[in-house]
Amino acid sequence: MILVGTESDIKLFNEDGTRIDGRTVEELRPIKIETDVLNRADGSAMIEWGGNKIMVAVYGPREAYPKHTQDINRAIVKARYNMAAFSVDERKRPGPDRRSMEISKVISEALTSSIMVEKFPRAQIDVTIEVLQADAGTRIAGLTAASVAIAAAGIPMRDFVVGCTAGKVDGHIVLDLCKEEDNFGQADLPVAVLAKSGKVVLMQMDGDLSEDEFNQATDMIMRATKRINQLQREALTTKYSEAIAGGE
Amino acid sequence: MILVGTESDIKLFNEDGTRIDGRTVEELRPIKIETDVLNRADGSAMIEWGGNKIMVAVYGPREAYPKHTQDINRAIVKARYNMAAFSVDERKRPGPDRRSMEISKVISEALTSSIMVEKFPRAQIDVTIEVLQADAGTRIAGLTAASVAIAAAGIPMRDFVVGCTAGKVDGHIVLDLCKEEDNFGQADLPVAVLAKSGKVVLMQMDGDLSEDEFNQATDMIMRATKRINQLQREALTTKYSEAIAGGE
Amino acid sequence: MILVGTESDIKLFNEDGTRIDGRTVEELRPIKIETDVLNRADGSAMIEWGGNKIMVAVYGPREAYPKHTQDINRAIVKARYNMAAFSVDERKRPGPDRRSMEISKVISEALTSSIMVEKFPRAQIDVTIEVLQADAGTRIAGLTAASVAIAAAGIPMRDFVVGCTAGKVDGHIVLDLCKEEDNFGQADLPVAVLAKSGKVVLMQMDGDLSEDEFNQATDMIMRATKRINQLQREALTTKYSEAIAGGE
Amino acid sequence: MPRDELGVLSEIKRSTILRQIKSQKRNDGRDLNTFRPITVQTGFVTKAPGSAMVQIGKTRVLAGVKIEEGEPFPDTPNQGVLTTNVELLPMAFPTFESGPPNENAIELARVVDRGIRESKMIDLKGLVIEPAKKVWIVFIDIDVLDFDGNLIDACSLASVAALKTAIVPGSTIGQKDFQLPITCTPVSVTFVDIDGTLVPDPDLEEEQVSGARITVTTSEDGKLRAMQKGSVGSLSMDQIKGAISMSFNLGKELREKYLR
Amino acid sequence: MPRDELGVLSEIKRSTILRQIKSQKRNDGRDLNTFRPITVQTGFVTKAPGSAMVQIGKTRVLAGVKIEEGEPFPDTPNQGVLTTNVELLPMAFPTFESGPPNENAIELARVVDRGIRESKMIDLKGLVIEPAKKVWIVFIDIDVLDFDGNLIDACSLASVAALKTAIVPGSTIGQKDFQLPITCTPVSVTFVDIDGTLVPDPDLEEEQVSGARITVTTSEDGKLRAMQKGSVGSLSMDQIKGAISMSFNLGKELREKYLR
Amino acid sequence: MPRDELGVLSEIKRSTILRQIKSQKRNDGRDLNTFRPITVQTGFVTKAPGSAMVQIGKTRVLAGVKIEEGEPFPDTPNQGVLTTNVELLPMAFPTFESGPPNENAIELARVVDRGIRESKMIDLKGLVIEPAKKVWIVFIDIDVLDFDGNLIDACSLASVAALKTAIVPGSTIGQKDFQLPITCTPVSVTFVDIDGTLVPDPDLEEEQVSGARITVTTSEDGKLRAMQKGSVGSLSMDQIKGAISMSFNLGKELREKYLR
Repeated sequence: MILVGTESDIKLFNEDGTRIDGRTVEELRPIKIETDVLNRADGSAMIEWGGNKIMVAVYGPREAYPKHTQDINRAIVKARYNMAAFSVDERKRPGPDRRSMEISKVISEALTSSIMVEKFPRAQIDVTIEVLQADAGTRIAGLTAASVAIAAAGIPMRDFVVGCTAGKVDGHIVLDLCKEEDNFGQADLPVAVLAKSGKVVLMQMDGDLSEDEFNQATDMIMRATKRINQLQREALTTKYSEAIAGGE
Repeated sequence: MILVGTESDIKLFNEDGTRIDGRTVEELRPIKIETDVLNRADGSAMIEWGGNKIMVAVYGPREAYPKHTQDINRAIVKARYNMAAFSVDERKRPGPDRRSMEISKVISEALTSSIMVEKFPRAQIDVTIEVLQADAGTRIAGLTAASVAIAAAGIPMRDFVVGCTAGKVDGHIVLDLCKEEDNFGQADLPVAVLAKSGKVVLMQMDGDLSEDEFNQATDMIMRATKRINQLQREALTTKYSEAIAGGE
Repeated sequence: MILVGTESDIKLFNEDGTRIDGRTVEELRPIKIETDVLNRADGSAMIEWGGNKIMVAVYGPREAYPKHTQDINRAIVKARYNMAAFSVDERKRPGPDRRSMEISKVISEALTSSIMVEKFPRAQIDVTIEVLQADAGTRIAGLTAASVAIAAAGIPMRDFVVGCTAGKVDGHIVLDLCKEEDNFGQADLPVAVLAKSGKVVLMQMDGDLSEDEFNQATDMIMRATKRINQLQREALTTKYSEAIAGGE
Repeated sequence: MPRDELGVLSEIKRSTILRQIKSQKRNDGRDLNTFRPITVQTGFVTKAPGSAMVQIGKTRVLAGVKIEEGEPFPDTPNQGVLTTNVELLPMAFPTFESGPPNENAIELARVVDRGIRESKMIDLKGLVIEPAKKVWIVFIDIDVLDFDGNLIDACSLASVAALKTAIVPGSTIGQKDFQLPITCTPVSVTFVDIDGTLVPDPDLEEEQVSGARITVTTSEDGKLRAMQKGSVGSLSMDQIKGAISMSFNLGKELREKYLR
Repeated sequence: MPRDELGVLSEIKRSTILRQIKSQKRNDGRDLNTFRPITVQTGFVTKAPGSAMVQIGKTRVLAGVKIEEGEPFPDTPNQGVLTTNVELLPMAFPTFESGPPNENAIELARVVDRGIRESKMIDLKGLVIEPAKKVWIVFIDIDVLDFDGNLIDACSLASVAALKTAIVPGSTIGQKDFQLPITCTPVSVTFVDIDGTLVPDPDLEEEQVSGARITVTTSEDGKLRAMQKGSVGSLSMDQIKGAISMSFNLGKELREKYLR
Repeated sequence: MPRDELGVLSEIKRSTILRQIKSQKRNDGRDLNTFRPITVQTGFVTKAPGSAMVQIGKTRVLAGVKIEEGEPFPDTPNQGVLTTNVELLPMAFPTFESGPPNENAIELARVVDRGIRESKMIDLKGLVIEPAKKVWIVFIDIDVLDFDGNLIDACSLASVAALKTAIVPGSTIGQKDFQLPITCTPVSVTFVDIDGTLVPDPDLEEEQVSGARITVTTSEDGKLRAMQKGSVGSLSMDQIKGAISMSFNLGKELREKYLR
């Protein structure tokens, strides 16, 4: 769906307190995680989150190449976030752009923080995140699935990385922005944490938030990540997990 | 000459059974092959075939570079087919495009099939094919000349690679398409074979052919390659060969 | 200032024998050289010459990289001349273009001629010339500053490289072209010499000059380079030198 | 570490494959002239005008079709435009690297493209909005997700399946949406030569022991539409004629099962 | 010789830095929550519509603003365009190489850009010449000349200072020159985590011993405008909240001292 | 294996060349101030509006001229456009590689271009179709086929010969074909310094033992039109003045023999 109009035309919040897609402020979109979806990769996962469909493959640890990129003390984690040409409304030219390069960098850093990289000196771990269909929140959904794929590859991790987005829409703080809220909202706050400690490994914000609003948003995110981490764990034990009703 | 008009306007076949350029269905355009046309190259050849003018240079066998491209069992053959900016009606931007990359690949594979590559482990043989003037059938003309240049470089070969094109024009199967037949015909079938065995090392087809038409076209090609191989051999012994009347 | 009009409209030479910016034919624009302007670089200099502002940094000698670029007999000098995006009237796209690649090459060659490169086999000396504001004569100003930065880095030199431009404007030979003279003049002759011997290490010319005019122009340049070399030397001893009135 | 090769097969594996072929069996136990199991799931990317996820054995690709307004080529002012691109994602194989398409990806895309273009599967003349000015551009983009041989047929099948379900978004320019005009259903069948025997739909291990490759694309009217001989090695004309006639049979089978 | 790393600190230097932090002192002797000495020189590039040379300690950057006519983006026909680019010049550090921006330069440029864009510092609606056809494009280009840590804040400060002095060259299209329409003054403050302590404005040696990084961009109306957590390592939510409140204080100080 | 160097001469060859120069002879036996044998074949590419194959000794290049409609540069609305490009084909020398032009190819193309552009050889004002909108663009493309030194003069001679025969295809836009408007005939002469002696038209071995290089382009009206000092090494002003006066003589000779 494409909304036509200017910011002011668009009502993102209904009078009954529900959102444009009918959810409550702290309701997640449906999430489904499946592991071992690919044959070649050492580990893989597919996540569906709202309309997002994202596939992740992990190769490694294997010798880092080219040699001068090797770190003698630890493995390097190279995530590559990419949007398929057909994943977005207007066809995307293949190949990396500035946005995807930045996202690849922050995802690599977030994953590195969760992996026992010191066990694999001179190695590299490749994580390919392919967005097959995009529907707001792809970086967080991709990162959340990547952590599952890494676990599925048997790579030792300190903890899961799990994320969620919150934002501001028509003055309200809401969880897990949908496409229209992402395009026409007032703030966007994607966050990823280590599941057990709740420590933040990825955070980006743009828009306009007071300190109060920031606290409200991060509280929502922290609660949501607990539920999503549950799905991550189930997907690994049962190869498949699904939460259709995202509310608590 | 540029033909203006739509497909249906253009008559490619005359009522007397001759073609737009006056040839009969199985008549080749004039072909001229000359060897040792360059000073630096280890082997070289120039072919003129109809309005095509193509120069080929061969360097090697020499150590493959970069090192990780080396094959410990055989030489790799790297052909590079390129059209000069001025070789076609509308100026071509310098540098490889998708078409030339595909042609370089199938030519490399065809030549590899003819060279005793197992005699030169870790080596590479570079074949540069520069189209100076293009007039339909450049890939086959370039490949035919390349095989001569490789022989001229003294590189041991199992056999010559020799090729010819056939196609369908106004419903008739004809040999060696000219530019207008290539642009407005119904099918195009470039083929290259090993001269002695007649085994196919390059074949591409596009358009629309029945099995019968395919057989008719390949029969013509097989007959033509015998004549063209004769020119290849003469060019090597006398440094120069020419067939002005291509018919049998 | 942008001059609008055609060549013939623009008067570059006044009736009193002065130039469009008031200078006499053999008068330099103000020049200011400062050394050690940067913290990281092994040597650095900033030159202001008319409206030009150019910063130069030198790193090295250090091991040449990648290895296959090493010369076992001498250091290689890699100068990189670059214009900042904001340095010219119309925003310049970042990255090298054909002009800057040519200038980088002739500057590298000129500097190599002045440095005792034979003392540093397998090494490389990197010289970055960044034009922060451009106002005609940037290659010569950058090269003149680069020679100072190399001295400031303590790299042994045979001699300073020092340069100046002359040109033809409304039929008159003049020294040190300003922007309008450069754009609308009839000839442009940038020259750089070794300070002591006066031997030429960079010379480019375009436009239209008789032999007599060439001799007149090079005589002016040779006289000017003596004065400019004086500024180079002062900048090194006092970290700062300035010549506001460029005439003798 | 060399990154651009697809690995080398053990001598034992190699001789097993050759021995099986001699006794008319394939590497994975199937009969000589059959494809591996195939699944085709159209509409996988619900937001794209057309899409299809295809698995052939363990090879998996996803084709997506986008259809956008644009300018025609100057020499075909009365036709829409078709472009085909394949991405060999690093996800699909340990040595695939990100970056611009290499010669393998380009050959693959061009062979797939030729089968569709030369069969005139899409009636490009039905994609003109304003002659010489505005036409519909059909973008076929294919993600290779999992690689176990025979990418040409997998990509070709996915593209044709995606196109057959594709909708032209006329409503975005104030007209009506309409089905992409389709005139026929080309199917490509790819063979490799293993020790003198041509077999269709090779898996990766078979590709590693094989010589020449040949692809034959046919349409339901009994016409050859495109061919491509690939890889080092040669084929006799008899082998090629055998491949052609087998392509008509297998093409018919695939068309009826997966491209209704 | 690896070229892409920023060097490694000696163990002694490393432990000195950690020891000092424990006793509430920084590497260079300053207090925990202070910036290094700052200078801002606007108008350095007299020929550009706006420019600022900024030094923070030994880090030096030059931002130049160019404003040119161009076309708006199709989805924002009634807005001017803003683009931000950073060049990590080989001049600035021994291992910086020339070439297209790497991921560090891109992240840097995008974080700087977001601070300016999301604060709506520039009233882009005031930059329309002819709706949907012609608008002013504001190019911010930043040369990194000398690198000693905390490039984000240096580039951000230089950009904001350059924009505040920038003139739109209306006279080139037969209108009047006018001041770039500015609505607020965003300031970014970047912290790194050294052994559990978050400190602002790290120098390079501090960056080399540190874990996670966080940048908070605020405006004078007490709003958060942009944030970016970077580098390997994690931060507790309490650390982040601390950083936010410190950012408001330091942002106010910088705004008043250097961005009047 | 280093690929970017042109090889190293043996010490014996080197000292032979130096000894011969001292006795006023060149490497290949010719006199000091003469060119190697030259052949110029115009019209080699019959389909191009202009072309010339040039051999100087064992160096061989082919220049082709294409002339197409296009837009003028905004700052020269009343002039056609000239562009010059040189391809150092891998065919021409063992260490030449394919790829975008390196700094040698770029310097070469720019020096050739300057000689043509600065002599105003082509009356660009005669190439306007519709002022500020449509002009003729003259593309000079040069293929270097065989390399044995002195590419500048070979490429320059081939370009000028090709231009002098070139036809503007006015008939493609409903006008008449016409001869490219030529006002003069620039000739470049390139010298290298071998042990203090400047000699013209060096072959590759001479280039390998030489120091500085200088190119002087002159026109028949006795004017210098372009110069380029190249390579490491220095030249005295007297040497340069000697090169200039020799360039006028040799330029006249080449012009009369090969560019009638």
